[in-house]
Amino acid sequence: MAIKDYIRQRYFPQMWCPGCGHGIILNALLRAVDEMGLDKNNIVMTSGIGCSARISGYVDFHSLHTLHGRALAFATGVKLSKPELTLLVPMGDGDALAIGGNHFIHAARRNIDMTAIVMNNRIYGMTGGQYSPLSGYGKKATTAPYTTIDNDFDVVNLSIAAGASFVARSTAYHVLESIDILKKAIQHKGFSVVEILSQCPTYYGRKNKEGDAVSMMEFQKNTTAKLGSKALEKDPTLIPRGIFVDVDAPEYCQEYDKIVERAMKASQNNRVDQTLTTEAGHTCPTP
Amino acid sequence: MAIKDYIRQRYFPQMWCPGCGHGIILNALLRAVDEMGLDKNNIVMTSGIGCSARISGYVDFHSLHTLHGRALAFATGVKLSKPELTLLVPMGDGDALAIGGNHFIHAARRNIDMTAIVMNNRIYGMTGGQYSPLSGYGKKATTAPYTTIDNDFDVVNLSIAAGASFVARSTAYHVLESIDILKKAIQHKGFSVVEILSQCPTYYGRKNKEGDAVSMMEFQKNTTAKLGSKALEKDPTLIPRGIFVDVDAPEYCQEYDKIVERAMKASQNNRVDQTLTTEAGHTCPTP
Amino acid sequence: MARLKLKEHVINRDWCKGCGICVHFCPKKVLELDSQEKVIAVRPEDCICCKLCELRCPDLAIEVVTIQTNQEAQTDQTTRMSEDD
Amino acid sequence: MARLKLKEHVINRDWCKGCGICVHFCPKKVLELDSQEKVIAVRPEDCICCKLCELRCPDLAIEVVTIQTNQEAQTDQTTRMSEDD
Amino acid sequence: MKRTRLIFSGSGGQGVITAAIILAEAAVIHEGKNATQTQSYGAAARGGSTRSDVIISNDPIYYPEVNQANILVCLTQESYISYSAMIRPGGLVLTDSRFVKTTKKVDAKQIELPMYETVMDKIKKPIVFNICMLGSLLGVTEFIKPTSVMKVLKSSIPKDFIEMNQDALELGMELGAMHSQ
Amino acid sequence: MKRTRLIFSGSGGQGVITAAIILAEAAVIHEGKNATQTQSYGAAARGGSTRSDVIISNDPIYYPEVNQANILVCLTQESYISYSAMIRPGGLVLTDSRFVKTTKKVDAKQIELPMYETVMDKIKKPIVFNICMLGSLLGVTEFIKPTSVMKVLKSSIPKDFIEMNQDALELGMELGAMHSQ
Amino acid sequence: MTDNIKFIQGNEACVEGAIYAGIDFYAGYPITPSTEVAELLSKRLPEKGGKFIQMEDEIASMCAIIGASLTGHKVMTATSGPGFSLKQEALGYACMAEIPCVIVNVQRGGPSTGNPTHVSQGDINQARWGTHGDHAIIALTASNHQDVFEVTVDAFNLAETYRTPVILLFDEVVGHMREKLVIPEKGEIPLVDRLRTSVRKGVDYHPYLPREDGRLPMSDFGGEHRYNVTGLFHDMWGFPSNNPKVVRELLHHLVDKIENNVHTITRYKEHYLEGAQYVLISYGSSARSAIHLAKNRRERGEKVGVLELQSIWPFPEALVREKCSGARAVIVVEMNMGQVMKEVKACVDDPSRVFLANRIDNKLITPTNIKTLLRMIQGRGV
Amino acid sequence: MTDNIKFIQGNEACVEGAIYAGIDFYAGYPITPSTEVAELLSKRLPEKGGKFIQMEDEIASMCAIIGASLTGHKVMTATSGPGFSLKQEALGYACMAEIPCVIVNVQRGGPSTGNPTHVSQGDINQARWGTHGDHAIIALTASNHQDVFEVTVDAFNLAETYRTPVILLFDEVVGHMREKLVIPEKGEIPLVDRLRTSVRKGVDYHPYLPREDGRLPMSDFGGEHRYNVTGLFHDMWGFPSNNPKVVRELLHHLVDKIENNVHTITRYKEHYLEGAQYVLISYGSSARSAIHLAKNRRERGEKVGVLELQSIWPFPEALVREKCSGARAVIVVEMNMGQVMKEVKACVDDPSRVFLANRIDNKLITPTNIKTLLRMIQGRGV
Ligand SMILES: Cc1ncc(C[n+]2csc(CCOP(=O)(O)OP(=O)(O)O)c2C)c(N)n1
Ligand SMILES: Cc1ncc(C[n+]2csc(CCOP(=O)(O)OP(=O)(O)O)c2C)c(N)n1
Ligand code: SF4
Ligand code: SF4
Ligand code: SF4
Ligand code: SF4
Repeated sequence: MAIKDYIRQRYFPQMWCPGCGHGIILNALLRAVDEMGLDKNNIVMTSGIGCSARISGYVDFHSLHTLHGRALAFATGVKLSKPELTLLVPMGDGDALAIGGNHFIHAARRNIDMTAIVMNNRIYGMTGGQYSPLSGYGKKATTAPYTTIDNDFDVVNLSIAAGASFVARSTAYHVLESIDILKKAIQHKGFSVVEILSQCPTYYGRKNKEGDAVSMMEFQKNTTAKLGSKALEKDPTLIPRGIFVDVDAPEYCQEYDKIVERAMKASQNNRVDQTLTTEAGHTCPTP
Repeated sequence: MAIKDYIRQRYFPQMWCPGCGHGIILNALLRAVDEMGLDKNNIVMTSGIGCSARISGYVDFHSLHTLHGRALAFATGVKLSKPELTLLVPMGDGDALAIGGNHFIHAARRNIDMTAIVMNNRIYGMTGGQYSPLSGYGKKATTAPYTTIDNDFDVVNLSIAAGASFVARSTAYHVLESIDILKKAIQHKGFSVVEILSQCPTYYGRKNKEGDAVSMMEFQKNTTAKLGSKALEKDPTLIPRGIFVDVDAPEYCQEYDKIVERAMKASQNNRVDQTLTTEAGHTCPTP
Repeated sequence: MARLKLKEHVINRDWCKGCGICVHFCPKKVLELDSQEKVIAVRPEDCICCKLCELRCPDLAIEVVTIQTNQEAQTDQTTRMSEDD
Repeated sequence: MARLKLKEHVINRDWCKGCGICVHFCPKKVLELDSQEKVIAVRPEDCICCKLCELRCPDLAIEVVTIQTNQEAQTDQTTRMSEDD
Repeated sequence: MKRTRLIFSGSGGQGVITAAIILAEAAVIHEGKNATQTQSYGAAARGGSTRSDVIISNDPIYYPEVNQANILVCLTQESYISYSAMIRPGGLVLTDSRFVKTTKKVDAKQIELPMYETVMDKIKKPIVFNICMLGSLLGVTEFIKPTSVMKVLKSSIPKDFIEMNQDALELGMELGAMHSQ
Repeated sequence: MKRTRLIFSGSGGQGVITAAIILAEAAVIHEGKNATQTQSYGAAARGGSTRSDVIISNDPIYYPEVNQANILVCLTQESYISYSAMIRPGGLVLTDSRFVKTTKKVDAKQIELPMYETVMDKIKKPIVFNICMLGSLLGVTEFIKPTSVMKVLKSSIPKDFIEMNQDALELGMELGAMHSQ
Repeated sequence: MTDNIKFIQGNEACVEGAIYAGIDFYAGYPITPSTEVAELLSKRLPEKGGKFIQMEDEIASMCAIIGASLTGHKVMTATSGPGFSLKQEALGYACMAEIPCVIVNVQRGGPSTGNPTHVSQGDINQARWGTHGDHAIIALTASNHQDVFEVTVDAFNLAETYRTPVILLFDEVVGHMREKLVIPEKGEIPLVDRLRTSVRKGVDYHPYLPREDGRLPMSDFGGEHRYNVTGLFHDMWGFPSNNPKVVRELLHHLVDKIENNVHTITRYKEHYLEGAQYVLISYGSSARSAIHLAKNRRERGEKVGVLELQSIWPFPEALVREKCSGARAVIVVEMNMGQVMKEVKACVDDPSRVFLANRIDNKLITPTNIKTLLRMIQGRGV
Repeated sequence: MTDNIKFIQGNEACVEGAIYAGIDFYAGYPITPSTEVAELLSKRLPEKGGKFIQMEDEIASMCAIIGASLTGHKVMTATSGPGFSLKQEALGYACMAEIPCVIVNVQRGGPSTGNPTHVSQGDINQARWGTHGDHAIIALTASNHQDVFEVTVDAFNLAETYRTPVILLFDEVVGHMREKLVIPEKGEIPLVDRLRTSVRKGVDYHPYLPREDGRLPMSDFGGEHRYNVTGLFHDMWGFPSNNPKVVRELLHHLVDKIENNVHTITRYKEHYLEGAQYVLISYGSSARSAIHLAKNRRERGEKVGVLELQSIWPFPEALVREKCSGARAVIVVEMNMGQVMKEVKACVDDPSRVFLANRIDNKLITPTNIKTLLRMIQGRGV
């Protein structure tokens, strides 16, 4: 299919600022879906609130534009109730890891099969340039006039520690790599995290003197390096790109299917209801 | 001072079930504070909701018994507004890492100077034995009649990935080790996490056939091993104990002091207010 | 390098926001912004059909229409390398 | 091993809940639960003053009162080892 | 049958709440009566007295708590002290002679039975103390058929334990019957 | 002075909102008047027309939006189309001749000035286009003193840019004055 | 003895009602005194192929059931005060996006952590106004287990009928008390199934364009129609809009679909109400005490009756006005500071004759408590 | 030209008020249309040694200010609808534990994500009832920047006086509009400082034992008195209790300390009210339109006046009753479905003469909108 067949054309041109990296991520994601030949009726895209989150309005999948930070919680309900669906969950960095951090680590822990895409522009774009948990130390933002003192999360490390079974990073500049990684992430059975560095020229770029979209993309190119590359070996301050983790691990919905099987068997074998709850020796109030 | 001088005696006997490990953690913590000779007026203990959280009622410090999962958020307000205070933040595993998971990783990320103590009994004690994000796979709980399918977080790995600068683990059985670790954690300037495996004989023990408090403590003894020990080397399925991370890293309140310094200087040098906000090129709605 | 043959650059002027990304990163400097800050292909003959402009356009405003050959896979290969330099 | 001398085991019977932790883990089997499920020191003469009962009591119900010597540090050392076996 | 209001009281591990539920369930499911059962939750249940109220009636029951009991069961001294004032004049107070020392002040028929000792003696499992207590109660005044209680037990506990419970119930009935002679 | 209601309109990057604020601030801080300034936020501001309403008056101002403007400034064709109906009969419409082609349908004094071109010609920085526009406006009808505007600029922008802004303002005033002759 | 008679807790009766109504999906986070709902469903749902998930918190639980509803399932969550507060943002989302779902709040003592194991009815107004912005809501309650069962079935039915979240406002006494429940035969209580669109593949489906009868047919996620769901004001395709007309019409729709159907939604019971000079208005466990007293007074020849409300929101104004019109006095019996009383005052002809018999110490109000006030009103002293 | 005259947004005026009142600590999470409050304070607070922190979400922000208040600081947070919903649980905690703090809600279109950049006044009832359980609350509002400044100072003062959270209910128009603010001289508006206990070291301090005058002196965390703070019902030492008497008395205290002081807390303005036959009741930005219209009508000789409410909760019933007593009709002007109107109806003598002039399309209501309704009421048609 042509790329146009995956979008809701009448909502174009999209609302992102000129040069916003989020559009490139949309572009890459559509290519990945196209190249995989997925059925649009089987895809649900769930997003939160943010510039990034508006992505769900542009794709011609089932789309659920939810609440700030909660995309993965909604997605968990969609997926567990209908595991045959493919869940794509793009999120801004604030959405995913500020207000949404808990849902993020818990979705990873459960290893529920969906693809979380962190559209990381290191800033709150939609509300006008406040710092995010991915801004990093020493950055300027509208709520950090004297520069930030917050450390940033390393999305990759955090995802791995939380239990994600597929973890990767790319950038808007590296669009072919992004497409490739996204395809693998979507294919992966389990919780996949793909962090894609994105540019917000309007706020992050302006505040931090990184210039326009083009120079921010040059920056993405120059400050990152592929995992295992010589460049990375030579200069470990570069941000590594590539697939960090890709392991087979029991997936939540499949595990739940086993529970259903067990429960059905148990209830057939034993028609007696457990109506009696014996009191526990527990002696404390129970807030 | 005697240990009795650190508690509010009139609220004893405490409300925990016979043999509950939380009492041992209270005991260890009081010893640590005593041995360090800390001034009670300088200590604030903030806790959430749970059996574990009731610990704050028993200590003769400033005590703030807050909301389920939010202890670290309250503590952040206490600490940042009065950095000279010592913050102790004991939490149940559900409190710390289910509902409270986001505050946990963000406090770690900021590296704000407080001591988070995860009283990990792998269950929701106070509400009567539901599984927690630390129960682990294949366990029984009142909400897991067919056993759990959720993976557990590794508190140590998660804390490290999130940015904690001191991370350790011990058990209620290993009380001397716990005292020792707690002292180091409290001394540490930055965010310290101490996970202490605790026993809930009433729910976890009963549901999972781990028996009474004594046998659960035997279990703690037999399934864990000191970092770097031969036992661990021989049997890597043992849960490692000890101090995993202890690094110097910029502490949040100290960093904020620098912001204050800079801001004061800036405002003296430049009395002109920034009254004009120029409009941004930003073109999107701002939910 | 690439063996694809260009048919045309289809540009959606309503969608193009003139960010210049395609222009800057085109390896062959095929593209430019016109006076209305919309992209145009000024040197189509130089185009190697790497499609990076199409893939990097945040606004899905540019499509490189080619005449298919059976060597597309290799093209991808090539361009992937060119990303990383 | 330990050089501390025992004065007495002070037991707060109102606080003791009879969980048996101190009894079980006492290296010298000094303690027992009585018919009311409260702890008592039945063999105080065997006590080596390691204080593990005091430290492990969840109810702060037992205190091992000792006559100080200058070798306490070493005691800690010893007991710490005994935790790990 | 008139409305019967019962208070079961004791301490945490004694199983008084379970007993209360079993009795009420027997009345509802096997005798077509109405019943309500409530209990104290949380801190009140701690250490001291656990309490469960049961009302059994042929008519609908609205207010489900018991302020004046026809029957009061106390398995600890503390609960006896707390609740003995709540017995209706002329009502029945059943206590276990090991745990409770009764006083003369109560204007009701007081029956002290060595239920705990008998259970430990004959069955050796404290876990069925509560069932023995139920048996005793029904031995004294059979307002619910013991077979109804047994039916509830059969439908709700693992097979292996049924016999032990049956024994305990009968043991209690004997104790109660003996006394009511 | 009577109440003056202004609508400034244009597209995102042209600085019309900033201009509106500067003018209103000058009135309030340096001329002791009252003023309100509002603007469109969010999606409405996108692509098409940015709009900012300013009311200046000696009396208190309550309702802060402008439904019928005494003065309308349009810096894009789109905004001219959107807002030209909102001008009061007899009011003043100021447009930039590069961006706006006016029509005859508007019952107001329409002034088209080559502000953008002049700025690009003389100062070569599009960033002060909006200040030139303010200058033009005050050149046409000096309801606020240009010096008041300059005071605002001096107190709020970096030193290095003040001269450029002053030039732009004066450039505009000349343009405006020329026209109002 | 039949299998369909049970002696269970109110929380379990709620589960039975949910199962009867066809629940497929539950997401929750434990909290006293609602936890039994989750515990029982964790066992029962997988037995019938449904899904139970314990989420990381109440917010996630609320979000998860909304997601699951969109795939075409009947969904529920249960909580209590603190958790109910946390759910408010997502509850508003369900209102705005018109997602059928059922939220159980077993009320305990509040505010804040309050008194977890004891009873109150303090969340009545929160159910109505807890989320930001104007909206309308349906909230039901019950005083006994048979009714708990039935209103639970109703809740699922109303959620589907009106494409809206429905709140079940129980309380600790009803939730924890055990009594009889007779489970109706299949078919005895009609069930409302998801109304699915009949628009065929390829034809433009409008998820937010109400039909003639006001209902909005849905299309399951994963089906033929791919549409957008958002918490922003939106047009008939579900796409964001801040066009004033779209905004106004959507808000009117959200409110009117419920407020205009108050008659259909209203659920209540009368006890001894005929010719009653004193009308007690109550709901939930406090209604048990009110009925107890009314029965007792009637036996003594006093004309006391009870209007038991089973739907609190939308407030049944017309019903209350009518039933109170002949009364000398109206006494609202509740366990809060007079939340329903205020509504009653607002709709009766003479608010000065409305009294409050309440209890706020987290103990179940007794018939005697009510009697005391009744005697005072009657001028008979205590 | 003086330094103390500013031309700024309402959100900035709020910040100026907070600074004047002595704010030391702010924790927040950005959200339109309140973000400017945070942005400005991130600059201003450290300049005077105060602390600003951007937390991970609104819940954490609310918790953090409570923590900071306990160390003796004046604290504030700001948000809008969705964030206000999220803060509800912790807001209830602040009520229960009696922690002085100020919460700003700059209202936008709701429910749910609604219409972030546009105006509404839909959170009035949520401010009162958003958290679970009975309680009382103080909520203030303002229609112009001088008043925004003053009510902000008031909010801090009331928070300290009553040891309670105080809500500032602004709206998008007031928050974003720019107009003049004259900052009063130091001392011009009296400030209420934290009332600290005079109980000396070693003497038993009761953090929850009200003094004769109803106030509860505090002791800073880090000071001599180590006490307990909890969201459970608690005794005078702050220790958990579910003793019915303790529960009842605490709840009464929490409600009475505010409801009984409604006269002291009430803040309002009159515009052309003398002899008004038509009384417009309004608040926030809609009051600007109401006043505009009243002025305009008075100029034409019509007796139209405005009662502008600046305190919404506790609702000033007596004031409203009094000011409306002589009116032919009362028109509540607001941008919601009639939330304040319902309160007005409940307290005036003749509710049937109360009308609603509202607008719910997230546009500022215009004087013409109000005039249209006024003409209808006057029987003059549109
Ligand atoms: C509960 C809640 N809090 C805050 C907001 C305001 N808000 C909207 S988007 C956003 C952050 C946007 O940043 P990010 O998620 O990084 O996405 P971006 O816009 O940069 O793509 C915030 C704080 C909201 N809508 N809801
Ligand atoms: C917002 C909220 N949700 C749920 C609860 C109910 N609750 C109280 S404690 C608790 C969990 C207790 O488990 P944990 O934190 O592991 O501590 P433990 O009791 O095991 O020590 C829960 C779910 C609550 N009080 N508040
Ligand atoms: S503000 Fe930033 S993130 Fe948002 S659309 Fe513009 S460039 Fe993209
Ligand atoms: S329930 Fe478990 S955690 Fe709670 S006090 Fe008892 S043993 Fe401890
Ligand atoms: S990248 Fe796209 S939007 Fe940008 S200039 Fe090129 S075609 Fe236009
Ligand atoms: S396809 Fe490649 S060479 Fe051709 S215009 Fe695009 S970027 Fe340039």
